Amino acid sequence: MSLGYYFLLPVIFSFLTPYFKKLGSFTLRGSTILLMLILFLQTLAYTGVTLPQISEFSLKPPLGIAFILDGYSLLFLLIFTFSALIVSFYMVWFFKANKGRDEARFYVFFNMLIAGSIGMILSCDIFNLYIFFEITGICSYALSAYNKDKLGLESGIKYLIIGLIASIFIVFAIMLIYLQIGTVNLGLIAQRFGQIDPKISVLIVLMLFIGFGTKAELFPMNFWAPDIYQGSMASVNGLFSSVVAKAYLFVFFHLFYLFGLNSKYMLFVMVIGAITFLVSEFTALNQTNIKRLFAYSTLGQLGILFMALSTNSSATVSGALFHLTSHSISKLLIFLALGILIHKFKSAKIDILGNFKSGFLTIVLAIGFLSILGIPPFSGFVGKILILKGFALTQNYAAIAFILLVSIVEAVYFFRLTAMMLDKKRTKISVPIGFANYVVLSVLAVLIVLFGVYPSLLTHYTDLATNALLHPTNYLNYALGVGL
Amino acid sequence: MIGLLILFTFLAIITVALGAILSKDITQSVMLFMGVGLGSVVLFFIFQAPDVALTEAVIGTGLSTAVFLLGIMHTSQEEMES
Amino acid sequence: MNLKKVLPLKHILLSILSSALLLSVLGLLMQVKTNLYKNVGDIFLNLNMQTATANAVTSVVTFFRGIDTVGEVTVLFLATSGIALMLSDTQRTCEKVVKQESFILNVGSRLLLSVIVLFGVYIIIHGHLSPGGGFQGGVVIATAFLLLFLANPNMSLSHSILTLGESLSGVAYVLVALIGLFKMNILLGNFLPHPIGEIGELVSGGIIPVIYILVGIKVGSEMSVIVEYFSKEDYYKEVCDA
Amino acid sequence: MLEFFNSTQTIHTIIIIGSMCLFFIGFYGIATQKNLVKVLVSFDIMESALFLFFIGLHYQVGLVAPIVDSNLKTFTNMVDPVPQAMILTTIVIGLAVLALGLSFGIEYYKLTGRNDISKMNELRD
Repeated sequence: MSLGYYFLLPVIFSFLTPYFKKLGSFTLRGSTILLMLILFLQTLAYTGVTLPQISEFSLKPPLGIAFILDGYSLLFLLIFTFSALIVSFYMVWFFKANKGRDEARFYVFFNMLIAGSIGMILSCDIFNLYIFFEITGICSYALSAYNKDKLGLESGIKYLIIGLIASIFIVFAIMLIYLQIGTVNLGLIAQRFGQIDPKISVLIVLMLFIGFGTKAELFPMNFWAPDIYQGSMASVNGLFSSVVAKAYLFVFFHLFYLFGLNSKYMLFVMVIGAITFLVSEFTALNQTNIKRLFAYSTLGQLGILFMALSTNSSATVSGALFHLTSHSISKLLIFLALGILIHKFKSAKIDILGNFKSGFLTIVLAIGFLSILGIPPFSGFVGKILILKGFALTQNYAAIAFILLVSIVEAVYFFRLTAMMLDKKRTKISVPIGFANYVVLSVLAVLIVLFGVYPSLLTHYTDLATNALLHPTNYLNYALGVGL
Repeated sequence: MIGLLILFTFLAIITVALGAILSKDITQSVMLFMGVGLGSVVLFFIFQAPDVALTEAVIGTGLSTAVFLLGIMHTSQEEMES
Repeated sequence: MNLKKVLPLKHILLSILSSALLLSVLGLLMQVKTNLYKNVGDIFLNLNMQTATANAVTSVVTFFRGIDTVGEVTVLFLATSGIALMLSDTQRTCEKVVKQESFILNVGSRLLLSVIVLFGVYIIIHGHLSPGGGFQGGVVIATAFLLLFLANPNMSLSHSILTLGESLSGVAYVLVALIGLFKMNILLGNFLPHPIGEIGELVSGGIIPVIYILVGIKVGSEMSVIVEYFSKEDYYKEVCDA
Repeated sequence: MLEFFNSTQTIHTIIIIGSMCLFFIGFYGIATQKNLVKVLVSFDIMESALFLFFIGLHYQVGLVAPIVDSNLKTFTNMVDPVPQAMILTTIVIGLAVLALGLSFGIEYYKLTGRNDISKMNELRD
């Protein structure tokens, strides 16, 4: 199959959505699940073939645009299509529980959010990447305003303005790149980036940093993220945290290593990541809204990822990619489980964690919390240990001490939440969980435990990804049309 | 000649843009913004980009302004003083 | 009238900041050296004879960078969906009230409608020969409907036809891309015959005019929907308030 | 004097200075304006400035538009078509985002009677 289907199939589905809607909500939900299943199975099929894979549009690169799949994008593709499949099952319960919502339009935005994120990680042309950036952006604005209440609209407007600022800087950077080296192909830019006048190159890097850093929720530009998370639905938060933020992070580091910025700007990104981690975890301590709390927690984890991914050492980067996968699964689990609670209690205050009675949800949420915190049998532990091991190999003990110290802060609120759930003295209300949700949440929880016990299941892919990220020779050959 | 024409068009655009930003009346600011678009159309035409000029005239100036005006019809017409 | 009220301190500081940034960016940009490499656009100009379109910009938009345009059409589609999600209110209970309409405006706008739509169609189908194309022509068609709404507030468009046009043209566009994959083994391949001798004629350029016509239908129907939502919004509000 | 104004060098200098002034006027607008519509207007001004910058720097005296007609039979001595195609795409995307933002603003105004972005602070702990 051609890689182009990752974008074209969701586009066809979205264009036909008005007719699926006429056939009834069963067709609508079923077709979305089918689409996501096709995409996931296609990705699984790609795990068995030799990488990189390429599919061209109109012309062969470097003149034309192509989608290239290498080890690095394969890992993200697995995460994205899996998360999308899970969320599409979850939404069946959601729309049964919330009647009278505009289901068709939600599915349009959902499909295109996934397609846009996948397009961003596959495209080998920076202007084409910008188009996918805008597609993902528009879908996220619309999804965060989907509730059409005060909070939702406010978050939609804020997200839109932030997105406009980011896109203007990216367009400026693309224009400067084209003016300097006359191309927008990533391979050619990577080859010629060193020859740009250093002053202009600093300007370009700054613009790209502001553009993608804003969207990837890096420290000075991430003030907006908790607001957006608070205003939108829990399932959408899960998507933002495990798909959209990760897609921007992918692009950030893809360009970072491709353009050879790692030697010059490594320390800078590391310090920014550390500050992100520190500030977010301390702010998370005194949050009373549960969505905000996990938004800050997401920012903190992204901070660790930024610290570890910028190091240029394969052990640390591999650990970081493991941690990223584990974080995606855990955050998806937490947000989907919280969605059930928020639907039941009609409130997002932190107290709802203490007031529900359901053994299943308690276990599942506890697994999610402890995995993010990094407690042994779960996958988050392996991720953190691998990162720390990588830092130890490069003798960066300051980073290890820093991560461990800030993790104590993290532990404070995660243990508080777990204790609140297990507190027998609070009044407990039983919460109904749909059948689909039992399946969805148990699959996620089982995966967390599985990757915690058998990390080798995942390390194969993270090693592939690390190799592709740090040594992009193969990718460059394909993007330049040499290896064809 | 071309250089002078470009210079004066730019001066006009900048003046109009400043007016659009500083004006207190939103309708006025949208109309002045249309002036920025029209100036851009002239410049695109001079820069030998008729496709962009047509697009800017129809989409960037025409429909944008129409959408803005229809939009502000039912939001507040003036900036609220805080 | 004191100065502080007209120009608060914050604004002065921000204007100083903007000017400082302006000067520093200008300082950097004035040193822009000419490009050392051949622009990819110059290579496209040389290649352009092969696509047999008179307008090089059109062949770049629809063919050389064709997937960009698929994405662009998708962005418009998503924005339309978002606007429809926001502004179509199913819970509105108030009755439609027939508004006073002016006979002269009504007849005049209907007369103009055909002319403007014809002009839009001209722009669309001559997209590969002269400036213009699907996006511009589509928007011109939408402005014709805007005129109709302004002249006659009771006017409403048939949403089923618009949805049909939008969906079918979008799907057809993607199918054109996929047929290229099956026939030419490359997505968006130009599978229709496009002899170079035909350059400048109306039927030339293979799939390029086909794509621009599909884009024109799609953009025209989407923009009409956007215009209708924005102008009807006001109408509903007035009616509901009364 | 007229020679001076007709050189590509001078024209490019004018374009850089003019479009960057326009860009930072828009920037100032975003930083100071509170009304949503005016913020969107400022964004559009910034975008227009970038378009002028990009198209303008690819123009050189003596080049013609990349369209052949009865007098012009080959694609030589023409301006670069790729920036024009890119700008065309960006203009359409700009309109899409702008219309979406306005529809959010209208809906928010219907709910609260405000469209002042500095007063949008319901989202807090």
